[in-house]
Amino acid sequence: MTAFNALDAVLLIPLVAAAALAVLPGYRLTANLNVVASLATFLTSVSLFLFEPRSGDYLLVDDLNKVFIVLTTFVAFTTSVFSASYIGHEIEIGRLTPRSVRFYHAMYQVLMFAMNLALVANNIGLMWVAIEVATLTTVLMVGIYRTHEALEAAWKYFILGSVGIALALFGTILVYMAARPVIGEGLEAMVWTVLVQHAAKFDPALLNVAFVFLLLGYGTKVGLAPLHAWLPDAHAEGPTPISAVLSGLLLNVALYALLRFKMLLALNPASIAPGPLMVTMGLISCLFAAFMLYRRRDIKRMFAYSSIEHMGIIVFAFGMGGPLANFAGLLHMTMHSLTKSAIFFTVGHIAQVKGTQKIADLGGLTVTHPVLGWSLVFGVVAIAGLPPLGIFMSEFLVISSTFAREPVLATILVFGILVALGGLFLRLNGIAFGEPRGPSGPVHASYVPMFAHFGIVACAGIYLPPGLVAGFENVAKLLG
Amino acid sequence: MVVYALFGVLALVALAPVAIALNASARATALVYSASLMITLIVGTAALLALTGYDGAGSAVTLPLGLPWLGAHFRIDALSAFFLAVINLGGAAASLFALGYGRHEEFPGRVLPFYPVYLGAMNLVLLADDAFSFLVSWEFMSLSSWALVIAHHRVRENLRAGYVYLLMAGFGTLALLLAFGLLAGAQGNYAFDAIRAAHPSTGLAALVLILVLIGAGSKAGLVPLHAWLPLAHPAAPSHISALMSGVMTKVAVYAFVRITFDLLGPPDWWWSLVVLAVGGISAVMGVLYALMQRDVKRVLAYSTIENIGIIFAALGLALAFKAYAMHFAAALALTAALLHVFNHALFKNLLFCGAGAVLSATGERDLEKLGGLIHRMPQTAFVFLIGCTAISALPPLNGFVSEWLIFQAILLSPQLPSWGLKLMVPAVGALLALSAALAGACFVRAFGIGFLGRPRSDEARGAQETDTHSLAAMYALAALCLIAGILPGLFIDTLAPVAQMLTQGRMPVQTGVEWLSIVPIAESRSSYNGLLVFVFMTASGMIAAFAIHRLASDRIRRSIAWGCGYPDPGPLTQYTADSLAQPIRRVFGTLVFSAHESGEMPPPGSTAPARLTVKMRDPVWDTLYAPVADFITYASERLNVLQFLTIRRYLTLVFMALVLLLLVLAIWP
Amino acid sequence: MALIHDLAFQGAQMLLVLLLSPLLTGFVRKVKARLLRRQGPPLLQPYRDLIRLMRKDVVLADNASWLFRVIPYLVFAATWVAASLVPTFRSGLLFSWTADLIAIIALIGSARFFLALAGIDAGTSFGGIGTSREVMIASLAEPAMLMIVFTLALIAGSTQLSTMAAFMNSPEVGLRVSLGLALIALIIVAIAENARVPVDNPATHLELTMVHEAMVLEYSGRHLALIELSVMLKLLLYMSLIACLFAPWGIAAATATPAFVAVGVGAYAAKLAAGGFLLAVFETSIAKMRVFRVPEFLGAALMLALLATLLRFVSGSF
Amino acid sequence: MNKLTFDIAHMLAGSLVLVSFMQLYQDRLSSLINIFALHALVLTASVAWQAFVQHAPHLYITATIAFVFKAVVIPVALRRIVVKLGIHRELDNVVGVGLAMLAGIGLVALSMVVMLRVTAEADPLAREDLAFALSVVLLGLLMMVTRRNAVSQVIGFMSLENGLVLAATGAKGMPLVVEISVAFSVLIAFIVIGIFLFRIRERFDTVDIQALDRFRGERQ
Repeated sequence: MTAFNALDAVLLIPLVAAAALAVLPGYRLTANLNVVASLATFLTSVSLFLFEPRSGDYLLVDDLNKVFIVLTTFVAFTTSVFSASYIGHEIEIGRLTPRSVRFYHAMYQVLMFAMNLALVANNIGLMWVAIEVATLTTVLMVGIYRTHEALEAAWKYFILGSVGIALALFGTILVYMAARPVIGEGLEAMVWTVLVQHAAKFDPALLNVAFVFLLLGYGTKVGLAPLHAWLPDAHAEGPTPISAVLSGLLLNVALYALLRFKMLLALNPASIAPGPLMVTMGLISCLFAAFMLYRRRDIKRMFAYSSIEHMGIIVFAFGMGGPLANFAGLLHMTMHSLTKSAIFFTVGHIAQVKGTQKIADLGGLTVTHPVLGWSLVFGVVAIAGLPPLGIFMSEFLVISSTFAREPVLATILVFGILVALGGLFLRLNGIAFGEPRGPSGPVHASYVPMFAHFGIVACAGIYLPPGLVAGFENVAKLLG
Repeated sequence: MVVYALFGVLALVALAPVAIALNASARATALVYSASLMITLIVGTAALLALTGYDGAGSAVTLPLGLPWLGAHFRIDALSAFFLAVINLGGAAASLFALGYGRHEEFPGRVLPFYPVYLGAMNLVLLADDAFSFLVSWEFMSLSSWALVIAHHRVRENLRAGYVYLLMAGFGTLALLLAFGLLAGAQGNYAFDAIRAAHPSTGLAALVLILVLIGAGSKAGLVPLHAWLPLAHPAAPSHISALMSGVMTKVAVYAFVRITFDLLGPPDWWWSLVVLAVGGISAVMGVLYALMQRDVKRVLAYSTIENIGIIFAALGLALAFKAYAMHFAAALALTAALLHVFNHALFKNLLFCGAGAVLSATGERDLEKLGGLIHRMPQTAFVFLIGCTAISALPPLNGFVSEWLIFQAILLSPQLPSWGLKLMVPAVGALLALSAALAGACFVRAFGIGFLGRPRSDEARGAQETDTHSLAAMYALAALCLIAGILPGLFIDTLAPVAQMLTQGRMPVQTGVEWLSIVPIAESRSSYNGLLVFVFMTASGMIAAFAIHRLASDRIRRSIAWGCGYPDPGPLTQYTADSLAQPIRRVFGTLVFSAHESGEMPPPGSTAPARLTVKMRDPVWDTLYAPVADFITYASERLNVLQFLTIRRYLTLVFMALVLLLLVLAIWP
Repeated sequence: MALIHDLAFQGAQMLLVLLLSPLLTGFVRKVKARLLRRQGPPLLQPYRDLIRLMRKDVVLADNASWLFRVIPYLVFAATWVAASLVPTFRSGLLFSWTADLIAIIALIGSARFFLALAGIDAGTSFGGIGTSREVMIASLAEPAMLMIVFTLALIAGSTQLSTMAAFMNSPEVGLRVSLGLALIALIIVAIAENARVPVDNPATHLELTMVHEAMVLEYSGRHLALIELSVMLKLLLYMSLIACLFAPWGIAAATATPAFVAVGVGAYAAKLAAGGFLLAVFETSIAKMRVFRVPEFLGAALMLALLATLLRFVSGSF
Repeated sequence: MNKLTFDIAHMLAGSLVLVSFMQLYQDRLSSLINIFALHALVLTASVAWQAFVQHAPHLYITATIAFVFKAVVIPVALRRIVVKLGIHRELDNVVGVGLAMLAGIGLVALSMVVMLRVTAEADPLAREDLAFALSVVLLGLLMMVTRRNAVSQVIGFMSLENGLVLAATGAKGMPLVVEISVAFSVLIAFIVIGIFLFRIRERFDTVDIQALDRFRGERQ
């Protein structure tokens, strides 16, 4: 397999699989096919590291997006494994029909395709299109249960997402306008690699306006407060695998887009520094989500807010910039993806076993289901940023590297993290400990994806492989 | 050396999966605790050897773990060797105790996996030689102890205790994190060597000091950051409480000493002012709180706060002396503090083990339901009494020695030139004196109500002496209390390398002094000989007993107690824990706790019982914690509205954000 | 030779305090009785009482534990050791470095700690009342005492009693504000520690008003004798302490000739007599306080002592 | 740059803003739909003019789409919905018309200020166009925010999107314009279908978004 093919394959495999899944019958077959396709995509994406692929006008592979692609395809693969057993149970209890499952699987692969496309796109227009496709796909998947709540969540997601799409497009057009006088008309003026070369000569005022629109447009997808409104409901009401994908991947993809544009702005000294804007939004998100954790009644919605909080931290880190903070941001993003998706796997199992995702109806999980209960404890410990797990390392770097520069901002962030810790553990106490509540039937699902994620997160807390570190450091330098 | 210690930690951590695999059977209990015992003993002994043979360099190792470009640095120097010895001694004692006590554990599956990990994490904190490894181990220590605190999670109070504990632990860790962030600078020089080499500016160092005081102080239980401690320490199984109170607080002291004395460079004089004040207040507040408690384990937990206060006051003195380059006096104060660290580890472990023995014998922690245990559990009572005597700073036991040294250090402080210290030190001296006296009262109460008198409940009436393992652990600790009390010179000399390392001064060599006295400064100035006091007291007591029994009478008759003419009243008419503390509550409690008593007297002729209600408020909780909790509740309630907006209103938010950002652009220069 | 000499003096001191203390108590009682125009018991009555008590059977409460039987010896031992380390007629005691003033205070504290436990052991409410009041009094008296020690130690530059006495005897001392404050505080503390009027009344047997006597209510026979003896020793100890610190005149130096030693003994006797007399006069001229007035009384001592210490810290000339 | 071409483009873009304002003060759904059709017509003209000026034939496709889809199909469909649901006479302003107009003026001023900071290097036609496009976008958003009824919100969204198309066509030589306009048409079709027969009507009695609020998560 040559390198260029690998790049194509990352896009083609999901597309072909989506087509196949749309027509094949039987949920077992389709679920397995889904897993196989995801695995194949993942393996292909790993091969991107082995062969240096050639970048064209439309597709691009560099250090930055390699990290994202591998992460995305890996989580997509583990989620597909989880999804296979999860969906099976959903059919058994009649929440989903075979038809909607077929639709679900096809959409799953379309989503993979869209996200991969967004990541490898070397064209800001193409990237925009890909992210929008990903958004629309998830809208459909969120509404798949067709309950009142699910439809409402999907509708809200759809409307807010559409506005976000529009804003992002306007920003994209403005970037083109800024680039055109320098680069000239046509496709060239939308190609990343070209844009980056000439960014210093762009009209700064235009770039500023563009960035505002892009920040709000893609920020809606990232889930930054106050643009976050779709996120908690979409997470809570959709199927759990989709919650995992949303939190673990889609937010990252939108963030990736934001980072690309941030790099562009950073290269133009006359434009406003994107840092302060991102830092502000990051802090607002982190604080806001931290407070929102306290009064949650739905376990999935709670973790959705936790995603907002972490996205806030990540955006804060990237906004602060500098090699340490950028490294921390990348690490945090990776760890958050792995941890949060694993938490959603756990929560999915819990919700299936207990037949509810209301926190009030859950209790004493470590007694009735020790594996699930302790996994949840582990997940919350990890997501709350306690050592020796991965997120601690990134939070350590974010806070310690920014406190010397911006003590007030770092203090606010610390406050947010602490409030969030309080909120998460307040609810965890009720769910995992105390008097057991609810049924205590056996779990019919695969623990493998959950354990795999938690294993990686645990290892990363104390040991990062040098290759990964070198990659992250490169990217951190790129991000300036 | 450090490698062996790391292997010890690894072995401890590796016990956790073993415990899980053995599925908490009786065999697992025996295995985990005996293995922990062995490992802690070995590591502790090794650390002791490293301390006595300390050559000024220590041993270090860097592992390719942790932060990738930094690696995990581990190092043993005099300071960490001393604390390693203390911690592993405490760990060994707790493990030995748990060999017996752990058999009564209702949920071994929730204790066994975490126990060795907790021990390992504490060791790791002491070994860490860079900020990241330090914080990882530090927070990991909190986390594993949190799991132990909520081992009995079905009791609501325990869950709440664990929650408050975890929050405060997170708070402390973040404070330390910020401190290290400042020390390491934006470049992220996290290795302790690099931090030591970079001298922070005065203002920065001051901020670091405050942060460290918050971070380490919250773990140590300094007032007003102590709120979690009396909740969490008693909630855990007793051998864990012993570790948390006796040992983990020492890890916090270590953190403080490591950063302020070692990493932060030369101190400013006013730092000591802060530390002294916090220490003195903690000492008095801690013991006053302790006097008001009924739960014996909470009494012990609050008493930990008192002792930590004493330690910090001594550390504050050492800082003051160090700031004025009075190396000798600094060494004296630091040695006093470290000796108290060691002593407190001994007797607090002992007392918590005793409380655990009582708990497993009676199922009660409430003093008001105990009583008369000295008859049913004479050996436990004996060792508990030794612990009480030691913690009350009474000669010839060890608690007195360290307090005596602290007082000697205070007496050196008029030479300090600064006016602030001239006023602060005597005030702190008075607070320490007050706390010492109140501690005596507190432990008269704890021992007297718990072990003496007549049983106040059926459980206390039916108590049985505890098992041999537990007794062995407690006897060992009691013996150490005595040895440290009568041969303090030995321990002071052992501490000399630590003092030398941190203050560039040391106390005179004690082992050569005649009759094994200790002479901190000069013989004409002050000296103390615990051995002779012990010998004299024993001898005169024996002589008196012998003489009286031989020459006068040795007959005994038993009779009912003199009830001033009333017929034998029930055991409930005895003085209770509350009533025993009533005079002190009247004297201090009205001021500190706004204690308020109201009596309800039935009319004459009525047979209804009279009722006395005591209302007390916790000033620290009311002024510091409750407002924060209220604010978070309030804020989350207010913000929660944002979950229930209509789509249009969410769009309005987006719209506003857009307009706002455009406005920013419009007015951007 | 010198060692034997010193050892002999140390032994003499130990015996002296033991033998003299009942006499002091007897003297105080006698003076008090005379002041009240009573005949009063003979001076040697305390000795007789002690011997009689020792010969009697011990009547133990049913619930008394082994600790209850050990405590009299512990209390006695601690008090005796403490008393024998305070210079009386000759400074430079052989074992004076065993325990400095702080340690002596702590030894007395040990005695009180155990006595307070004894009060609870029998399981009656009267013992409890005594214990609870005693610990309250101690919680104020002890810090006050420590502050006094601080003041004196800062003046003398030592906590070693021999050195302190020697310093106080030297012309360097002079009249100092802090010394005066410390003396007043020390007297208050001594009154409280020895359970004298107005804090406590050693002669009362009305349960609700007593403190010390309530704690030892259950003791009888030889146990009671030891306790009584300890009380007498403690009174002597405090008198000696005040004498040695504030009236160190006539105390023979370690190298003194026998003649000076004789002078020292004489001076010591005179000082004790004066002290006993003053105590008796004070006690007869004042009424006992309510229990909850005691903290204020002792608080005053604490404040005075703290003030004295502060003054010393601030300037060496106070 | 021909003066006349500039003026005509300017005039067309300006009239799009004007029509946006007209939309703002419509308080009945049926008239709002009519005005929107006008909005789409002006856009069509503008796009066609750009196609002519820039010699970019593919922009004619965009113009056709704008005309067929937005000026004819969607208004007709919306009218049918409105009639079917019997809400064509309903008033649904959240804030008063005056206030909305004032806000609209403010927004236009804001977009002018923001865009005029663009340095002179940018070609003036594009610059003016951009300022107008931004105004249209902001006014569309304002409309979405100040209307309660789903139909008027859709119209707000569509006028927002018209602003985007105006900007995209104004950007000389921008690739993918046609694709984007197609994509957006699909998006809007989704929304309309959603309202018309898909789930909203199936599940909810009215298209008023407030009715949806009953099913917000977490409220028991």
